[in-house]
Amino acid sequence: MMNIQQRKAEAALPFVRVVEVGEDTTDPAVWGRNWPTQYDLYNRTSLTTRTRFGGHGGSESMPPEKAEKYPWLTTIYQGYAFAIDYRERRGHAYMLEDQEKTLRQQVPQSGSCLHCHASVMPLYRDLGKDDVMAGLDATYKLSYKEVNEKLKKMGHGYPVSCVDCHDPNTMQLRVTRPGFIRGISELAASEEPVPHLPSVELWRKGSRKAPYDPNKDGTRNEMRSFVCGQCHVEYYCSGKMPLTFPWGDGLAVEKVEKYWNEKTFPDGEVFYDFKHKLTGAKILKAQHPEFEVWSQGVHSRAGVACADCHMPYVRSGATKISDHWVRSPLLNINRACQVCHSVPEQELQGRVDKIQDRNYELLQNAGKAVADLVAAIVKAREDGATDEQLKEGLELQRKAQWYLDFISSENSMGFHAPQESARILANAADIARQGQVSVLECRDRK
Amino acid sequence: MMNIQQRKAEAALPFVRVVEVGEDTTDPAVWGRNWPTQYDLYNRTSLTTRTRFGGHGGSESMPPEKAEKYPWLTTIYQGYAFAIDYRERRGHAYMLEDQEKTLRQQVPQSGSCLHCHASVMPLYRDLGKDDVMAGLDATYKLSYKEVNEKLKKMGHGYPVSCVDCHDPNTMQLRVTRPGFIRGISELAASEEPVPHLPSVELWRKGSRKAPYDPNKDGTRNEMRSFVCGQCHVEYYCSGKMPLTFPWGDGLAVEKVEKYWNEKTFPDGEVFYDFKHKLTGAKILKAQHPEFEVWSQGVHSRAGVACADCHMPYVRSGATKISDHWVRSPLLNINRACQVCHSVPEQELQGRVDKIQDRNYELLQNAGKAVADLVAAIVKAREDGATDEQLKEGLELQRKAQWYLDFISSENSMGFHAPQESARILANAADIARQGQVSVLECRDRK
Amino acid sequence: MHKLKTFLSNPEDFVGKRTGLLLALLVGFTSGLGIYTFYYAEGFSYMSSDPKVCANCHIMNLQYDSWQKSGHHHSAVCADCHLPHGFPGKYIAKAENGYHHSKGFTFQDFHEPIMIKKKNSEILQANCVRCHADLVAYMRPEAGGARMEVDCVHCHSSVGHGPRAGLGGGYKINRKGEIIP
Ligand code: HEC
Ligand code: HEC
Ligand code: HEC
Ligand code: HEC
Ligand code: HEC
Ligand code: HEC
Ligand code: HEC
Ligand code: HEC
Ligand code: HEC
Ligand code: HEC
Ligand code: HEC
Ligand code: HEC
Ligand code: HEC
Ligand code: HEC
Ligand SMILES: [Ca+2]
Ligand SMILES: [Ca+2]
Repeated sequence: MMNIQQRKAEAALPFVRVVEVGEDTTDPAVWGRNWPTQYDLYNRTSLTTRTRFGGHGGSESMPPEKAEKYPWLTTIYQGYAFAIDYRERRGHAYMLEDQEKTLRQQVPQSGSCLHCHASVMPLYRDLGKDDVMAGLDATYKLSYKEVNEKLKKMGHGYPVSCVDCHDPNTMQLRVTRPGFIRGISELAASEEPVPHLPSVELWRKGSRKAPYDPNKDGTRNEMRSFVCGQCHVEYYCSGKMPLTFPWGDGLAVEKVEKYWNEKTFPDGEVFYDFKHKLTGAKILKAQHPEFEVWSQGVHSRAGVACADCHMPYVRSGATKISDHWVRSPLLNINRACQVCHSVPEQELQGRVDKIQDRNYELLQNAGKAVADLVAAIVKAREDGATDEQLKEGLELQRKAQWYLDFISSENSMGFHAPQESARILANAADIARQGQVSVLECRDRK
Repeated sequence: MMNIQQRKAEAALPFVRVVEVGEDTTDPAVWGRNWPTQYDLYNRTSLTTRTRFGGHGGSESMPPEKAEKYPWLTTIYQGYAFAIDYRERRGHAYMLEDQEKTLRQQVPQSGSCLHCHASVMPLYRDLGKDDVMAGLDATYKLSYKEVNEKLKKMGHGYPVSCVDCHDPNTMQLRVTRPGFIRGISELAASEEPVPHLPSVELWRKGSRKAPYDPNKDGTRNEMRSFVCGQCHVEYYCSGKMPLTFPWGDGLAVEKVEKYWNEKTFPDGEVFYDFKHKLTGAKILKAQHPEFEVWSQGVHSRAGVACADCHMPYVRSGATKISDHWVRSPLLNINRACQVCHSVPEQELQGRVDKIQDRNYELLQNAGKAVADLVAAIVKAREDGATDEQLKEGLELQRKAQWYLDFISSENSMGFHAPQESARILANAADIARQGQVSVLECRDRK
Repeated sequence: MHKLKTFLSNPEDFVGKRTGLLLALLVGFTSGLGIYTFYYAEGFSYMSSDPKVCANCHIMNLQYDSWQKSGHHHSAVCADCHLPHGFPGKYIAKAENGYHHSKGFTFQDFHEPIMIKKKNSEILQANCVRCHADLVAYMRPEAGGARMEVDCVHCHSSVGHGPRAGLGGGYKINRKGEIIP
């Protein structure tokens, strides 16, 4: 069998380190001198791309408002900054700029927002005196503007950068974000089955003395999804408590809902994101749960990682490297899908189209149902219904809207877990319509 | 230890024809003399099997009433024979017996019922003077009892038999059932895309002079599903018109609905299966659309046939033969699934469990929604609502119940097409709840 | 006989691992049963690299047929992918596998479809890397050492034997619908 020495010799490194990079090297251009191809590809996230539901217009313009295609979004977000401005996403190159420019900033945003929009680790070390957890926790009460300025003054005003996913000494993948590290260790500590994360199942069988640590316990394959799970997840990020990834009961939509329902703010009030301006319901807001939804699909169970599809290998001279042009895999079906699925490109596109068409239909149906519920509550209030009479209707709005938003804010139009996304949207519509019935029956209630 | 020698010998000689079999040889025991292994396996369909949602109790007892698990079935079938007796299915060995014994026979059933429950081709040739289409069409006005007696007198009182799927001369697969032959040629003549049926797409590119003929045009792989599609399909089978497979507009639930909605009885009345006893709605009844639902899933698109999962190859000595013990593939995961999915059995079972759990949840939700709609209509009628006021509610009942029944009567608990089944159930519940709202709003309607 | 069967199927339960292997060799190749199997299944040629040797067992036909149609038909034979490169690993693995195969073939008690076991999939991985070292150099830990954890077959599962789906794999069927073994 091959021994380690032999292997070391074989692994002739295909690159030369011409500059040293370290934990504070957030500028990707510096890393680019050692790894020019990855850097070139990384830079392409600024280019224009287009698919039916994904891609973006590059630097030409801000992406379109989501409400153009989904008018009910304006209704359901009434009373929240997302009703002001909520756009389709763009490539990684724009993450900092888009966050600065969003009109949601008209309502003061929290300093924790930067967790996922900039190369923020040096700042956390600074704020937390080398304890990154403390560093993150120092930001939620600060204003976005203040933290953003400090970051830039320190020279780290970059979108997600090499150092956020790579150990500068070994180039191995690693996660850096405190939110993820806390979230995943809470998930591990729960009893929720996670067949797609074998290292968590393994950790559970051990002594459990040290909390689950993705950087120590995660497999290489899991890391290829964990690095994305640092940001592409549901979260709470505002001024009332520190940034939270709600995974303590599991990743399924009902488990996350349970987590929020059992959470209280430091002042003891039951958790909610905002009070609906038209109905008064206390609403939960879901954000881009790609990691959570992917976790429910058959790809994750088969060990297929985010990077497999969104950063597939490409030939570069005599070697192959990961495509750092993170983007829709549909722009790249041959590399992103065909290594595993040896069927024609057109057929794969056809399968995705079917999945996305069905999801789009259900999404619009569920959106209409929730909007109808809001309208019904508004009308009942006009007709003099009391809070007591509307109690059930308001609870059903919170629930239905949560399910709707979970898939509406997820970014694969159902692809990451087709049946689960359909199930969630089915429940959203069913519950919203039950709400309508409950509101109509108000009149018969005491 | 003669194992290896024995196996080398076996490999050379797959079978010997010791008796002649012909078109009128319906007794499987005769075929069994030539192909004893297939026959032995075929006979096992009488054995007891059990999975979470499939299998059956063998000869011990009639299978349980479906309404035990799905109480809303009794509500939605009010006014139809299915409300009297509707059980879980059993193995092929019981098909004729179960049809004879069902209490639905209290309401006189049509002679066409035998199309899918017995080895009926010699009878059709007899009734139609060698034209099998005419033979089938002669049966719908006759009573079940009459046709059943004639069949038995002719000596063909067997459940589905070898001759129904095999050409007795070549043993090649072939379809015999007029219902299927008509249905599939109407489907071919339509413009509905059928990416899972390449031979149909090919036929469409030809002259189209002769109708699509599965026995001539079908690929060998398609035949491995077509033989099942002779029976595991949605149909009309009663006394008002000949047995019909409703595929002229496509196989998707909406396309079949369109077909029925545009169909009229010979007397000009718009098609329906029964009038709901409690509400008066004119209802469509869906039956076991396994072929149609499979057609919407990714397995069919990948060319995976019914026989791949339900009749996987088993090794018999040195040769491989098809397992004629047609049954749930979950009893047989290694042969039914692992040839394609090289993951542990437990993991495959886990994936199926997830799919079926989700489907079961949505099924029960949709069932409750339709039952609630029925209750709402009944109550509104009690409160004096007019037909005019209830018009929309009744239309929505017909529609919602159709979607519900399509999946409720499908036999894989969502597995054959997980996302599509979820979509259909989502629409069932949404539409039923909209019906409820419409009925409640009656009072405001003129 | 029962005891012997238990022992054969799990010799490590009776003795230490290393002795287990030696014993396995002994039992597999020198007992009357073993010799018979070994001889009849043309066991001596098992020690060569000719793919026909593997296909000598009809059990291996599927893999043999599918390999002949695969992209590697001209670049690699069974042994290149499935046996360790170099002495003495090659022969230890052959003996150990030989034992499993003979036993499986004789008792017909192996899992069907045949699924590769952990040890053999590690050998396989090492062989992919051996031939494609330059191409995959970037994928390997800079520090060297540990086994690559992303298996090549995670993406390239079809390289040796083509895609899995189909009519039960590479079996041929004649116009009469009969399966040709
Ligand atoms: C099996 C392949 C696959 C895997 C694994 C996968 N995705 Fe995707 N993803 C897709 C496809 C296909 C789309 C739809 C793209 C489109 O509509 O253009 C998509 C869409 C997205 C989008 C929106 C893209 C756009 O252009 O707007 C994001 C963001 C995303 N995925 C993130 C993730 C993350 C994070 C993970 C892991 C937790 C992941 N994906 C895992 C295939 C995959
Ligand atoms: C846990 C990670 C995370 C946090 C915390 C986070 N974001 Fe994002 N943000 C993302 C991801 C991932 C996307 C891209 C996916 C999408 O748009 O749905 C995104 C997209 C955006 C966009 C572009 C699309 C849009 O919504 O118009 C804006 C603007 C934005 N975020 C602003 C903010 C603000 C303001 C905050 C703080 C309240 C914040 N983000 C907090 C991860 C995060
Ligand atoms: C969002 C996360 C992320 C960022 C940011 C990122 N990478 Fe990577 N990188 C990955 C992933 C995932 C892999 C594949 C790792 C694996 O499994 O081998 C990878 C692999 C690499 C490799 C190993 C060879 C290869 O291409 O597979 C190099 C070198 C590399 N990245 C350099 C860079 C450089 C330089 C930057 C900044 C310009 C960068 N990375 C930014 C996620 C990232
Ligand atoms: C530090 C946070 C962060 C990390 C880590 C991260 N993303 Fe993103 N991602 C974002 C944000 C924020 C956006 C939206 C940017 C915008 O709209 O301006 C985004 C956008 C995207 C898009 C949409 C691109 C497009 O063309 O429309 C895809 C796809 C995507 N990310 C996938 C991934 C994958 C895969 C990984 C891991 C390999 C990953 N992301 C890691 C924050 C992150
Ligand atoms: C996560 C998926 C993935 C894994 C794991 C993977 N590959 Fe690949 N491989 C690819 C993709 C995608 C391509 C196509 C690249 C292209 O065409 O630009 C490829 C191409 C190749 C090629 C052909 C290059 C050519 O076109 O000539 C070889 C050889 C190869 N890989 C070997 C390996 C070996 C050996 C391993 C294990 C060490 C491995 N791969 C692991 C995805 C993968
Ligand atoms: C690393 C391997 C891999 C990659 C890359 C991959 N898949 Fe898959 N895909 C699988 C596996 C494994 C399954 C599960 C079924 C199975 O075991 O064959 C699957 C299932 C599917 C399914 C059916 C399940 C479902 O969720 O609907 C579709 C459709 C699909 N893949 C499309 C794609 C597309 C499109 C891409 C590229 C964007 C892609 N896959 C990339 C391995 C992969
Ligand atoms: C990819 C595998 C696969 C294919 C292809 C497939 N099925 Fe199934 N089928 C299943 C599974 C899994 C179940 C669920 C069995 C259970 O719950 O025990 C099932 C259930 C059934 C059942 C109910 C079985 C029982 O035990 O009650 C019937 C009837 C059926 N399928 C018929 C068909 C027909 C007809 C076709 C082709 C049109 C088909 N199937 C194609 C896998 C498949
Ligand atoms: C001539 C009609 C006919 C044909 C052809 C037919 N079936 Fe059936 N099948 C039935 C009937 C009727 C039943 C229910 C019998 C009962 O409940 O007594 C049934 C039951 C089944 C069941 C349930 C068995 C159980 O264990 O519960 C499965 C699975 C099944 N069929 C699959 C298939 C497959 C796969 C094919 C094609 C290879 C096929 N059938 C061909 C009529 C047919
Ligand atoms: C187009 C084919 C077809 C026709 C026509 C047909 N059946 Fe069936 N029947 C099946 C299949 C397939 C099953 C098994 C699947 C199931 O039970 O859902 C079945 C199951 C049954 C069963 C057992 C389960 C139950 O429903 O209690 C009975 C009884 C039955 N049929 C009676 C009848 C009667 C009476 C008629 C005539 C009105 C009829 N069948 C017409 C195909 C058919
Ligand atoms: C419901 C349909 C159906 C019935 C009834 C049926 N078969 Fe088959 N049979 C098949 C299918 C499907 C195959 C696979 C053919 C292929 O792959 O081309 C098959 C294959 C065969 C073969 C070829 C070798 C093999 O096993 O794959 C023989 C011989 C055979 N059947 C004999 C019989 C005998 C004898 C009977 C009656 C006891 C019978 N069959 C009843 C569907 C059926
Ligand atoms: C003849 C090959 C074949 C057989 C047999 C087969 N599958 Fe599949 N399966 C596939 C293919 C092909 C896909 C589509 C994804 C892909 O291209 O890899 C798939 C997809 C899946 C998926 C994801 C798609 C979905 O619809 O959810 C599951 C789960 C699955 N198979 C389970 C099973 C189970 C369980 C069985 C046995 C009852 C089975 N398969 C039998 C080839 C097969
Ligand atoms: C004596 C008959 C016979 C011969 C000769 C034979 N095999 Fe096998 N092989 C088997 C049997 C039986 C199995 C299944 C054993 C099991 O799963 O335990 C098997 C399993 C395998 C496996 C997967 C199982 C594992 O343990 O990982 C591989 C790989 C394999 N054989 C390769 C080969 C190669 C390469 C050759 C030629 C050098 C070969 N075989 C020669 C009978 C044979
Ligand atoms: C180019 C490399 C390569 C060659 C050459 C090759 N194989 Fe394989 N073999 C593979 C791969 C890859 C697998 C699948 C491993 C997995 O799924 O983890 C495999 C799996 C197997 C298995 C186990 C079955 C399974 O699906 O897990 C057997 C048995 C086998 N091969 C025998 C052979 C025989 C016999 C030959 C020569 C005729 C051969 N192989 C040639 C790469 C190869
Ligand atoms: C004995 C040396 C050898 C071994 C072992 C080997 N390969 Fe190759 N491989 C080659 C050669 C030579 C080529 C180029 C063949 C050609 O261009 O036709 C090749 C081509 C490839 C290709 C591109 C063509 C294709 O078939 O898709 C891939 C991918 C690949 N190998 C992956 C693998 C993987 C994965 C393994 C291990 C399971 C492996 N190889 C084992 C020598 C080998
Ligand atoms: Ca949230
Ligand atoms: Ca019907």
